[in-house]
This record gives sequence, C-alpha cells and structure tokens, in this order.
Amino acid sequence: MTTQTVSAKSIKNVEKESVFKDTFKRILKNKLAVVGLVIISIQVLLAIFAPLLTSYAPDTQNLSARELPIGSEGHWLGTDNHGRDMWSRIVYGARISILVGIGSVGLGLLGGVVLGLLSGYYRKLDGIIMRLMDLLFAFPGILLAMLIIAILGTSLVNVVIAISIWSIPNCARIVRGSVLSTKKEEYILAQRSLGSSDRRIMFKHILPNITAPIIVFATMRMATAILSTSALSYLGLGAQPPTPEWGAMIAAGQDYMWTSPHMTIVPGIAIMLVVFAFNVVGDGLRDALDPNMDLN
Amino acid sequence: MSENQAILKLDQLNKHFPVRGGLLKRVQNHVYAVNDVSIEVDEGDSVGIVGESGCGKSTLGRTILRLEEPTSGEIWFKGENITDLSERKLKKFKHDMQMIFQDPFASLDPRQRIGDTIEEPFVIYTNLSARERKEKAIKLLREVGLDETHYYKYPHQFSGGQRQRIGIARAIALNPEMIVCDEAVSALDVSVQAQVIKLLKELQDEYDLTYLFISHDLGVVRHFCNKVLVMYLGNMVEWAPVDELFDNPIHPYTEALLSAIPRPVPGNKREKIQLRGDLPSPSDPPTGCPFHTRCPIATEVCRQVKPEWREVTPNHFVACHERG
Amino acid sequence: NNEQGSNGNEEGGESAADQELIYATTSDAPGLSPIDTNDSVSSNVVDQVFETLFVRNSDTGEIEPRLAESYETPDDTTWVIELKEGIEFHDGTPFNAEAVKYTFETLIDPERAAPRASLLAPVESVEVEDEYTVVINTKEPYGAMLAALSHSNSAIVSPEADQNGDINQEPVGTGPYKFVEWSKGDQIVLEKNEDYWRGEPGLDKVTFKVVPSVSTAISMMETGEVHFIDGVTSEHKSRIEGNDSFELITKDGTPVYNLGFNYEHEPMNDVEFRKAVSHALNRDSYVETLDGLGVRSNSIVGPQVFGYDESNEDLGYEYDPEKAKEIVEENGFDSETYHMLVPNRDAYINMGEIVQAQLSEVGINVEMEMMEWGTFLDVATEGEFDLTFLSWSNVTGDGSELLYPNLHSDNIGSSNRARYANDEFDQLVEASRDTTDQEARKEFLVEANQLAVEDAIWIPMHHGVIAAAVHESVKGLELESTGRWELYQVTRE
Amino acid sequence: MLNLIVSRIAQMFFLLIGISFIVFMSMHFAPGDPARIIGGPTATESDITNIRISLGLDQPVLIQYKDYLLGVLQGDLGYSYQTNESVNEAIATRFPNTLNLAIASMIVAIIIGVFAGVISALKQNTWLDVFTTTGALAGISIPNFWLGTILILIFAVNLQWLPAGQLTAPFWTVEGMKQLILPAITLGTGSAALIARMTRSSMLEVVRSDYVRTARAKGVKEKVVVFVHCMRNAMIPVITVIGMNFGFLLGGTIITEQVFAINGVGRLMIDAIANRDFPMVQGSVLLVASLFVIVNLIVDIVYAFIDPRISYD
Amino acid sequence: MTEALLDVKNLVTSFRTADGDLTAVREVSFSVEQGETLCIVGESGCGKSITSLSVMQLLPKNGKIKSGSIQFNGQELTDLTDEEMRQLRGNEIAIIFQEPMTALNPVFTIGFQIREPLKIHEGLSKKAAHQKGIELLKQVGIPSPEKRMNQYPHELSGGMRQRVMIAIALACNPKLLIADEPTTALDVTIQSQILDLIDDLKKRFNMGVVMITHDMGVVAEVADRVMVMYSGEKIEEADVETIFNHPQHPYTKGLLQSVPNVDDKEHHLEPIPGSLPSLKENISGCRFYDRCEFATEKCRTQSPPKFEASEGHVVRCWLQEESTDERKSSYS
Ligand SMILES: Nc1ncnc2c1ncn2[C@@H]1O[C@H](COP(=O)(O)OP(=O)(O)OP(=O)(O)O)[C@@H](O)[C@H]1O
Ligand SMILES: Nc1ncnc2c1ncn2[C@@H]1O[C@H](COP(=O)(O)OP(=O)(O)OP(=O)(O)O)[C@@H](O)[C@H]1O
Ligand SMILES: [Mg+2]
Ligand SMILES: [Mg+2]
Ligand code: NI
Repeated sequence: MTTQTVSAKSIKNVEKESVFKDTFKRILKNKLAVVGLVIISIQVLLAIFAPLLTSYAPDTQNLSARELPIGSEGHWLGTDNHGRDMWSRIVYGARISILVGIGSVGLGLLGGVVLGLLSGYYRKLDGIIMRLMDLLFAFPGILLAMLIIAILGTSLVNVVIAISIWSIPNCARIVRGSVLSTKKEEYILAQRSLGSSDRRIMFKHILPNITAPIIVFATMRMATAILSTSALSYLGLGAQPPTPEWGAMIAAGQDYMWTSPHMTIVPGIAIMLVVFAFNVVGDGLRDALDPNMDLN
Repeated sequence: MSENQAILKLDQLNKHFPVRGGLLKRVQNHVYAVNDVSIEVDEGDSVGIVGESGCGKSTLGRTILRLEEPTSGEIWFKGENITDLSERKLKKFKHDMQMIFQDPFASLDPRQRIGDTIEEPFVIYTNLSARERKEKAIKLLREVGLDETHYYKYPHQFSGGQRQRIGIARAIALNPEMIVCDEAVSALDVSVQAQVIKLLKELQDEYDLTYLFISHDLGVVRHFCNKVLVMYLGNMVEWAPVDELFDNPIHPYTEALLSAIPRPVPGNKREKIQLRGDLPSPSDPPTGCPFHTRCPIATEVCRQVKPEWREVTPNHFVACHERG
Repeated sequence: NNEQGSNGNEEGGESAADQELIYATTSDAPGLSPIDTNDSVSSNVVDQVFETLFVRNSDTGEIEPRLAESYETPDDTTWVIELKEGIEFHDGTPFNAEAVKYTFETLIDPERAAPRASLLAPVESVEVEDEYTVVINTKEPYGAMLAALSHSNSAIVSPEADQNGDINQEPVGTGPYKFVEWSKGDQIVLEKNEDYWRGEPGLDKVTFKVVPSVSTAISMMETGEVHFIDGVTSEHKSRIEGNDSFELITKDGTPVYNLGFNYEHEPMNDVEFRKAVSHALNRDSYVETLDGLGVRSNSIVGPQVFGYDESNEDLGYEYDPEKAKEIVEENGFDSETYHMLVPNRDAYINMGEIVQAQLSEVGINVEMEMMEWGTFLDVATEGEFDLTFLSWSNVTGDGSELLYPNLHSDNIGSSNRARYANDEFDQLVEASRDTTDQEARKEFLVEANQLAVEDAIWIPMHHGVIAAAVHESVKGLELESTGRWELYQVTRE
Repeated sequence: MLNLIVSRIAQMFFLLIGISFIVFMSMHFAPGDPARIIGGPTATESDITNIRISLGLDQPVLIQYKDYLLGVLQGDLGYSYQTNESVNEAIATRFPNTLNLAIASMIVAIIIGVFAGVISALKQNTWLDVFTTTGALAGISIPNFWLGTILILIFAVNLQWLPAGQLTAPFWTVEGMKQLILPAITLGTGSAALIARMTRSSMLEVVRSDYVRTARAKGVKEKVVVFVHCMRNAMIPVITVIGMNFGFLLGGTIITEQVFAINGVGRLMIDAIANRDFPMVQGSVLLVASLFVIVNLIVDIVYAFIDPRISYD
Repeated sequence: MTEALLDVKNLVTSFRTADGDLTAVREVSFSVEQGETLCIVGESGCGKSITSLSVMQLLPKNGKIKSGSIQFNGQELTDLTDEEMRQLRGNEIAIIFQEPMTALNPVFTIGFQIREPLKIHEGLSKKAAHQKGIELLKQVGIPSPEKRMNQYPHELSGGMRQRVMIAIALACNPKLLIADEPTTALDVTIQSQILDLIDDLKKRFNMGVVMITHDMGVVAEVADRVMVMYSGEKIEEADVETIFNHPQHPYTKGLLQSVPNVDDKEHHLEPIPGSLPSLKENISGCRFYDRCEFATEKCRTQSPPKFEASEGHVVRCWLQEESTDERKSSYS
C-alpha cells in the first residue's frame, strides 16, 4: 500500500504538470503570443523593479531641464514639460497600467462570473439579470464610464470601478453562454443524477470547465481596460497629476506635439505595445485552450 | 431478496416539454416526448427500451430518475411513490438509482481527475475520510478493469471504452439497485462494445442490479435484456420478454424495426418491411394511432382512435387495433 | 486689378471672402445675450454685437464714454449719464435712455435671474430724464460704477428685440457686427453692420468656429481654415512662433492666477502655514515655464489693474525653501496631506503640478484632485478643499471688482470661495467701492492689497498675458488687457 | 419578421425608460450643480436660487423625472439648462455629423476588415496572414485619440492633403469626403481590426466545415467555393460583431469628435456631462442607446436574410 | 481480368501535427470494378475516411498523400492538376459523407445545391438543371420534389438530407460512388431505405461503389468484396462470403465475434481485449500484436507481409506463413 501511494503521488505531479505544460507548449508554438508574453513579462518586471530601474522619481521636477529630447544626457527618453524624466514616468506608468488592468478586470470578473453563473444556471433569474445587463450594454462603454465617474468623482480608483462595471455585462454574457452549453453536457447531467447540490455543480463542475473562456476574456479585457483607462485619463477623467499614467501623459503631451513629440509618442507606443501584448496573448490562449484547434 | 418484486412501477407517466415563442415567450405548443407510459420492472430485470431517434427514450429514462419533472403520472420506486418528493427526500432514492450515459467523451468532467470523479458519490452521500474514499475508488477501478495508476489521470487520457468503464465505476459506487443506461454502448466500437456489455453483465450478477437499457441497437438488446419496451413517438408500442418480442413481434412497427436490421450474414437477403416516410414531429403527433401515418396495415380506425394497451398473450402487451 | 474684375467670379468671390475672419474658440457660447451669460466665450461675441456705455481704454486704463456722451455725479449716489444721439440697434430700434433703463432693469430683475446681476447690485433705480439722459441712483455710493458700466454684461440691448424674441439666441445690439446665424456647437456667423455709427467696420463677415482642441485649431490655422485664436498658452507658443505666416500678439493683462486657501480649514487659516507655502514656491521658475505668457508679481492686484502700485512688489514672501521647511517643522504642517482642488484646464494643471512638487520638497504633502470646470465651481463654492487655484479675469480692470467678490466676507458661500473674512480688509474694500473719487479709491485698494499680500491671503502665481495668434493677413487686431478684443478695426489683406 | 420588429420595439421602449431613469438619477446625485455652472464664478447665492427655480430644480427628483418622462413620451426632450436650446433641435443639428462619421467609419471598417480577414484566412500561415493578423491586433491596440492626433500631424499639417478637422461640407461633396477621411480612419481602425479577426476565425472554421468539403466534392470551382459557399456562412458571426461594434463606434465618436473638432452628439454629450446639463445628457444618451438597439435590430433582420435557419415567428 | 475502375496501390497518407507526422493510412492497396461494391470496415479511427478522402484528393489542409498510386479508369489521379481533379469530382467520382446534418450548406436551398454540379459538369442552364434536379430528387424517393427544391436543409429530416446528398452525388452519373458511412447517423428503418436505394442505383447505373462502414450487418448486406482495416493498415481482403465464413486474421475473427446477432440469442459475445493503438505509436511489428491471442515473438518485431490465403483473399498475419508459405505474395 505504501509503495502504491508513493507511486500515485509521483503520477500526480507528472499529470498536473502536463496539463499546464500542454497549454504552455501550445502557446509557445504561437510566435505572436510569445512576443506578447515577452512584452507582458517586461512590463511586469518594470512594474516590480521600478525603483531600481530609474534614477529619478517619476514626479521629481526640474523646471530648468524641461522638454529635453530623447537621448539627452541623464534622460535617455527625454523629459516632459516639467522636466520630469520620461523613462521613470514610463516605468512607473507600467505599474499603474498593470494595477488598473488587474483591478478592473478582477472586479468585473467577480461581478460578471457570479451574475453569469446565476443567470445561466437558474432560468428564473435569467430574464431579470439579462435585462439588467442589456441595460448596461446599451450604453457605449466610454459613456457609461463617464457617467459613473461623473457620479463618483474623478480618480484612478473610480476609473477602475467604472471599467469593471462596464465589463460586467460582457463577462456575464460570456459566462452565461458557457454555462448554458456546459449545463447541457452529460457530465453535468451525470452530476445531477448523482444528487449533487446546485452549489456544488455550479462551482465545482461548471466553473472549472468554463475557465478557458473566462481566462481568454480576462486577458482580452486587460487590453480593453488599459486602453479605456488611458482614454479616460486623456479626457481628464482618470489619473490625477502627477500620476504617470500613460493616457494622461499623452493628453499632457499633446499640446507639445510640435515641439516635443516624444512626450506623446513614447507613452502612445507604451500603451500600444502593452495592449497589443494582452490581445495577442488572449488570442494565443484562446487557441491553446481550445482542444479542437489543430495546430499546424 | 425475493425475486420478481416490482422495483419500478410507472403509472401513466407523461413528459411534455413546453415550446415557447412569440412576443411574450408564451407556451405555444408542447413536445409530447413521453405519453402515458405504464410498465412494471422487476428486480434483476434488464429492460431494453428501443425505438427510433427522438421517440422519447432518453426523456423517459431521465424522468424516471427525476432529472426531468414528470408532467403527470406516477413513478413508484421500491414500493414508494417518488413522483412528488422534494429534492431532499429524493436524495435517499437517488442513492439507489444511477445512470450511465451515452457519450463516453462527454459524461466525465474533463477538469476532474478520474479519482475525484469516482469519489464524487461518496463526497455527496457519505462522511468518509479522503483516505477511505480513495481506497474505495481504487477498489472500484479494479472492479471495472482499470487499476490504481489511472486514479490521477484526466478523462482525455483514456480511450472510449475505458471512459465508459469509469462511468460505470461511478454509477456502481453507491451500490445502487437500478441503473439507467442511456445508449451506454452505442458510441463504442464493436470490439469494445462487447467488452463493456460483458462487464455490465458481470456486475449485474454480482450486485443484483436492475437495468433500464436504452438503446437503438436491437442486436445488443436481444443479447443483453430480458424484457423489451418498444416506443414510438413517445408512446408504448409493445412490451414483452425479449425472446417473445423478437420471435413473435405483433405490432407492425416492431416487425418493421426488426426486419430493417442488417444481419451480419452475407447472402441472406430477406424481404424487408419498408416503412413509408419519416417520423412525424413529436410536437404535432398524428391523431389516433401515432404510427398510422407509416403503418402498412393502417385502417380508418387507426386514424381516429388511439389503440388501447392490451395484454395479448401473457406478459406480452401491445397497442394496435389490427393485430393481437 | 479693377479692370480685370470681370475676368472671373472666382477672383471677385475671393476678394469678398478675403474680408472674412474666422476665429476659433474651444467651446461654444452658452448664449449671446449680455444679460443672460457670464463667460468669456459669450462675451467675445457679445462684444462685437453690443456696446456698453463706457469702455476702458486699453492703453491708458482710463474709462472713456462709448455709447455715453458724458456723465456727472451730482452726489455720491446719483449718476447722470448723457447718451450719444442718433444711434440705432440692428433691428432699427433707436438707442435712447429707455433702452438703457430697460437693459439695466432687466439685468437686475430677479425674475430674469441674470448671472451677472451683481454687477449692478447697488443700483436702486434707473430713471429716464429725457430721450438721451438717464439717471442711475444707487443705494450707497458705488465707486466702481464706471467699471461696471464698461463690463460686457452691462451692454445695452434692444428692448424691442428682447421683448419680442430671444436675444440670447438672436442678439440685437448697436455694435459693429450684426448677428446672422448660429449653428449650435459649430459656429456663429456675424456680418458687418453697414450703418454702424462709427463708420463701416473692416470685415464683411466674422465666423466664430468651435474647435475644442487648441492643437487642432492651430492645425486649422496652418491649413488656412482659421485666422485667429486667442488664449494662446505657453505650450503652443513655440509652434506658433515657428510658423512665419502667424503673428503672435501679446499684451499684459488683468487676469490674476492665484493659489487660494480655505480659511475654514486648519491650518490654512494659520498665517504661518501660508507663509510657509509662500516661501516654498519658486514662482520665478514657475513663471519661466510660461515662456513669457505670464507676469511675475507679488501683488494680488495686478500691474494692469486699477489699484496697483509698484511699491507692493516689495511685499510678500520670497522663495526660501529652508525657511519654509523650518516653519513646517516647527508647526508640524507635514503631519497631514492637504487636498488641492484643481480645475481640469491646462494652465491650472500645470500650476498644480508645479506647486505640488515644490510643496512636497518642503514637507507639505498635497494631493491633487482635478475636476471638470462645472463640478469644480460647485465643489469649490461648497468649500470642499484645502487649497485651490482660481483666476480672476478682471473684465473691468478695477481692483474693487477683484477684491470685493473674491475676498470680502459678504460673498462667503458664493464667490468668496476662500471663505476669507477680515473686518479690516472688508472696510478697505468697501471704502474703495463707496468712494467715487478715483484717487482716493486707489489709495484704499493699495492698502487692501498690501494687507492681503502680507497676510498671504492668496498667493498670486502669475498675472496673465493676453496672447492671440493671428494669420499674417489679419491687421489691426488689438487686445485689451482684460482679454477682450474688438473686431471693429480689423481688416484682412 | 414583423413579430421580431414589434417585440424589439417594445423591448427598446422598456430599455430606454430604464436607461433614462438611470441617467436621470445618476446625474442628479452626481456632484456639480447646473445652476452654479450657469451662474459662473461670480454668481451670488440668490442668483443661484433664482436660476434653480427657473429650471425647476427645486422640485423633488421623482417629480422632475415624471415630468421629464411625460415630455419624452410626447417627443419633447426638454430644454438645455445651459443654453436653453431645445434638446430635440440640439440633437437634430448634431446628429447628422455623428451619423456620417459613424457610417463612414463603419464602411471603412467593414471594407478593410472583411477584406483583410478573408485574405488572411485563405492564406493561413503565410507571411500575408501573419502581416494582416499582426496588423489587426495592432489596430485594436492603438489608442484612437493618439492615432487621430498623429494622423492630423502627418496628413493635415505636414502633407497638407486633408483638412485637420470639422465636418462642414455635406458628405457627398468632395470636400465633405475629404473631411471625413481622417476621422473615419481614426474611428474605424479598431472596428476594422475586430472585424478582420472575426472574419478570419469564422472563415477558417467555415473552410473546414463539412459542407465546404461537399462543395469541393461536387467539383465546384475554388473561387466559387470561397466567395459563395464560404462567405455567406462566414459572415453570420461577423454581422453580430458589426452590430456590437456599432456601440463601440458610437462610444468612439465621443473621442474622435473631440480630436477632430466635429460638432456631433458625442461632443454634445461630453460637454453636457461636464456642464451638468441634465436634459442634454439624457437626450443624447437616449438617442445613442436607441440607435444601438435599432442597429442591432437591423442586424437581426439581415441575419434572417443570410441565415435561413433563423426564423422569428 | 477486366481493368479495374479504381486501383489504389500502396497508398500512404499522413498528417502534419503538433507532435510530428502521423501516418493515418499505411500502404493500403485495393481496387474496385464497375458494378462492384467494395466495403471498407474497421473500427473508428482506423483510416477509412482518410483513405476515401485521399482518393478524392480532399484531404484536410495538413494531410498529404506521401506515396502510392491511385488510378481511376487508367488515369493516375495523384498526377492531376487541381483543375483536372476538380473536373472529375462530382462528375466521374462522387462521394457521400457520413453526417447528413452538416454536409449540406445551411444557407442555400436544396435546389441551389443540386443544380450546382449539373451546371458545372453538364453545362446545363439554370432551368434545365432545375428540371433535372427535380427528377433526381424523385429518383431518390423524395416526395413532392418541386417543393423541396426551394427549401433549406434545416427544414428536412436527416433521412431526407441524406437522400439529397445521394441525389447530388448521382447528378452526373458518376462511374464511382464513395459512400463514407452514409447511414451511421440514421435510424435503422431509414438506414435500410438508404442502403436499398444505393444498391438499386448501383445496379441501374453499373457504378463502382466504395462503401465505408463499421457495421458488419451493413457489410453483409451490401458488399461484394470486403476490406478490413486496422490502425491504418489493410489487414484482410476477400469477397464477402469468405470474410464472414472463413475469416483468417484474428482481428477479423474477433470483430465478427463481437457483433451481437439479433436472430441468435445464444450467440456468444467474445470481445477483443484492449483497444486500438494510437497512430502516433511507432510499431515495428504487427499493429494488432498486443490484442492478439496468437501473437508470437515474430509478430512483435516484424510487420507481417501480405499472404494470399486463397484466390483474392489477402491476409496480413504471420499465422498465414505456415499455411501459405509458397503463395507468399510478391510484396514483402
Ligand atoms: N429539454 C427539452 N426541451 C424540449 N424538447 C425536448 C427536450 N428534451 C428532449 N426533447 C424532445 O423530446 C423528444 C424526445 O427526445 P429524447 O431525447 O428523449 O429522444 P431519444 O429517444 O432519446 O432519441 P435519441 O435516440 O436520439 O437519443 C425529442 O423530440 C426531443 O427533441
Ligand atoms: N486533420 C487531421 N489531422 C491529424 N490527424 C487526423 C486528421 N484527420 C484524421 N486524422 C487521424 O487519422 C486517423 C484516421 O481517421 P479516419 O477519419 O480515416 O478514421 P475512420 O476510420 O474514418 O473513423 P470513423 O469510423 O470514426 O469515421 C484518425 O486517427 C484521426 O485521428
Ligand atoms: Mg437519447
Ligand atoms: Mg470516418
Ligand atoms: Ni492646450
């Protein structure tokens, strides 16, 4: 018996690894997704090690070294209109965009998954929840966010809240759709015939089986969230100065387009790269998590 | 345990699915999936339920297990009426009734290890410790011809036959008395199919199981069952012990069905009874005898009046105006 | 070229279009009536269509008659104003004492709820003495009366037009340009008033286009779609200067941009705190970022405002971070984070960022909150801030009109957002308002300013420089130090 | 079909009431007082009170909402607090610009998106596919306010090919079209990219399907297989994306109109929100929401034409 | 011996996959004559469909014929250009697929889909094609064909759709009909109708038919000759009587033993233990080795060659070696 459990244990590890490995292997086959992963990793590293990677604080001004161009001594990405180091601002901005992305997507998922599960599983709740979602859905996203910010006030935290509320209907729909199709699967029926409780079925059997679309949604949504945050900051509804939020940096730099275009172009490229990365990784994950995809 | 005591009794069981539509999603119509089914199943029986696709076999099976709420009629299990029991009270009976599904690739939770899948019934119904559960699960795995190395694997790592064995292991985990097999072997290749049928038979001998064996493969039914219910468009057509039914089919539908089966004997070109047309829609069933639109011997009466359910010879029931 | 004029319509059309001026504004005017609006976008249009009784000479700062011929003040509370004769409104209504009476009474009528009714708040009654003489009686002596009467919002409207129509949509005045059409959110078109009493104006047509982004507006200037923008800020300056076909016109102005405190919050009401803030701010380097589009001064009443005196420059607290740190440490001002409310507009954001950075260097922690203009006004008026910025575009260029609304205790809860209350100061301001003798008024104002600066009630960040960019073809545009401009003299070549 | 239209309109009705309620309440509870904004920085407390009474803001909120709703039901969206302009008119004058912009961008998006998607699906795994796919992904990743600024910088300022902003000429004139190009590209890029992605994956799926194999087995020419047998099926999910995207596009007009100085509903809305001009916010939000619902209704109708399996009776 | 209609020799088809190449069809040879029905049987995944798709040259994108020859009417199909092959498809060679539910294009009418081959290969006008289409539908036993022409696939039942597929396949009187499990998805009563129909049409037009199935009953009913496949290989081929009555390969025997007989209650089911090997597995010996009760050491290491057990009865099993040593076929 002892030998058996030992061998069983080693099997366990092998198998666990292989499911994870499988997806990872598939992702690695997708060159674009690898590029995305690299960009995201760089962003995460920048975010974590920001203080080590910069020699200035992102909000330290030097009014006598304003609008230095790219490649200036001591400021390889130049400085902005207050003489702040662009490189530190970009690096600290990476932190913000990651946090905002995770925060808003996380909150949105929380709401969306619960509502989606309930409405997909219980027919009776379905009508009410989905009508509510339709209501939110009929607002163009930015507008919804603007209204929410108008009520809550302008701040990055409120942007996170606004974007997460805006993600809820999307997420709920996706989850509901997956629940509806998963609910019909025979293994769920099998579970019901065993006499499992609804809660157990929902959280132990349906939820793990719809993680793939949720993960894909979350990754894609990170991209949208980052983009929307910057759009809101651009409209002056997001990050408060001197927060080095990339969208706010673009907005601030826009007036200097003609004299110091790097103030706009650098954060613009940063946003684009990161959003691109999340999009390609999302795409790659979708393909990798879809067992029906033939890889060729 | 005394033989020949009815473990399951269905009395005028109906299951109609509402079809919604229109502006306010009102019920516009019904799919008459199961109509007035009344049979008695004895302990130790293997009852075959056969019929064409969409004739309500699966729905009947699910309704019996109360996975679908019956529209009307009664279900008696082990002498008790379980038709209207609440979920809580039903749990006791669910323990004794299990189900095996058709699709070996869909009936196992792809994200759950085989071990967890098999332990699931213990988690729901018992307070066994993880260790005890695992021991039991491994015992079950052995019983269905697998071994403990499979315990930590995921369903996709198994072949169809192996998966079906896992499904069986899960179904017998709680020592049930009745198992509904919904097309349990249809998706398997013949060589594997034979393995699974053999396993099911062995288990029946060992645990005194009663099977409701839903299938459209009459060959398998003949081989596996001792009683057969033929259904057509949600209605009972014929109900008899297996040899009686295959040797002396009475209903023209049963006859046609039997004659249509290709026999694995070359050169044996028998005269087939060809049925006209297709199965009518179960949401718009014909009046009178449901089979009259395709019946070679239908008369005016068949078009008007629904035939009665009659015992033509002992234990041989039929619903037909013309025969018997 | 006259002989060839018949050569083609094209050329003819072009020369007609030549006398068209397109001005770009970042937002649409809320309305076009002097009575019903109170914002600079509206008054830019109002100033072309309407006229006031008096105007302030932008060079001398003196107030001169415009629609008025002359005035007398028989006593402290009576103003007798003679009007010019023979002037007509665009709709043909004659301009006379009745029109003036009608305009002023409408302005102060509570039913009309004119936003700038306070301008004539001290007025008790307006009487018509004869066709061209009007008498204004005030409840108490009102020193800033002439300044008030030269304010855009006290421009004279056609009573006929106001009673029969909506002058807020279709304005009718006596000015050099007549209203033609207003497509909301897009543009306002004026055309020349051929019968203008001072002679035909230079332009045939004036279009006010709404272009929300200044960058776009400048781009449009580059493509020739716009000829004139104002309110140019430092970030656009070099772009404009870099273009040979643009001309940047600047003029020292009356607006003052200040850092204000909330006197109902601790420790902002402690003069030590304000001193520390004053010492902490390097306003020289700040003003440098404005690239010439701002004037450094220690005085709250700016150099272009009536009531300014050179001597006030020596007052106040110089940049001295060490001293600021000392004060902060002594008083423990570094123990909390202060809430700085900043309107969501370029100039303030810039100010806010610099102030925040400089304050943090001496240990004063400030958290910025930006707000849309509308919300900002509301929140600031409610007093939900510790520090804030505001500018006062002093349209009358009179010190009383700056100190009274902003810092007099009468206006706590409305325009005195600092909620500053100081009896001594109040008395000085009141005196400056109640006196009609201009010399005496100036004395009071200088003294009040002195007090304000010493007490660091406000910290003046900079005094505005009015800047506009025009296409080289635009000639004759003159800016007033209040930021106003008239297109009467303007032509295009 | 009629059934569908009727039920959708009924649905829209409830939806719009819901939306108007949400917007009304949120605006009222948002900080910022419209009266104070109208009054400007110098208004006194009594000025403000007068303004408030004249706008009816002194009434209880629910009464205000009821009055508003009654007006809306009679087709009257009320009057702007800010300019006293009729909201109906304000919207009517600006809506054409927004619609032109949205439609032009949609056209740009559909043409580019479908074309790119089909090409990259047919040339799967070639450099062309990689290029298009990467391009599409980059397209969704560009912040459109940034793209707009850069397009102006290049095409209007440096090259002087196109005007930098505003829609003044009607869209059918050469001038009008020139004015539409940059904003339409700015706004359409994201949607084009989404459509391209959807088209590609849907096309790939269809190409693998059994019925396409059947078509080949019949000896149908490859071109016909692609453009007749595949296209129509592949377009079914794409149309949903197009419908959904319209909402995204409408949202995008808010920013594009800002960048390109276009006098449209988006800008009306953003100004109205900033100025707490409630009736204007309400009116424009209702318009945008109904537009969204209507477009999706149209999508459903188109659907029924393309996909015979769908019937709405 | 008359020249065969279809002659496949040593066909090898493989797929490029994520983990390397996968050979789905290994050295398969068979031939079909006019008026003859060849049944290919075998369990799921043994390469039946891929064999037929190879003949049609309709393999999935990642599939490729590696080697071998496919001669149709003396013409080498593997050498044809895409365009030449297209001209043959639907015209000379037609195919019916397993799934009637998905094989028809959901967005076009039955009429459109049935007119297509007629217009392409016969050059008929739309009107003429329409008439011919109605006739064809009548021929396959569809009631009120005029009405059906304007209906969409989803409005038809599974059996009806399969009839439509057959009508489309037969539109241009093909010489060879490949039917890939045409009745697996259908009910027995419908199955017997369809099988009868194919048989009837075969006789009428003297077609060669390749019928793919895994149902031994169907084989017994329709086949003239039978080819048994196992894991990508042909392991036995003979006429139908021989296969059922004198099967030689242990797999074929096992297969027959596993099929329950409706008529014979006493029939003893004897399953084959184990399951199919994965195609990925590289097996040097007999691919049936680990399920075979007669397996020897030789079976494990060496792939068996083809033995001719009797005239036209080919078996790939070392068990044949002793009995048919002298008749060992030339391919070894
Ligand atoms: N949840 C449901 N809602 C509506 N109709 C249903 C539902 N489940 C089954 N039906 C209908 O009831 C009828 C009987 O279905 P059922 O699945 O019981 O048939 P079956 O005999 O098991 O067929 P098969 O052999 O294809 O499995 C069918 O017409 C089916 O469409
Ligand atoms: N596109 C593909 N890529 C990789 N492998 C494939 C592909 N298509 C088929 N295969 C593999 O080729 C083998 C043979 O498949 P084929 O479809 O010929 O089996 P079959 O005998 O027709 O089975 P069935 O009875 O289930 O139809 C299978 O193992 C399958 O996994
Ligand atoms: Mg079923
Ligand atoms: Mg196949
Ligand atoms: Ni600017």
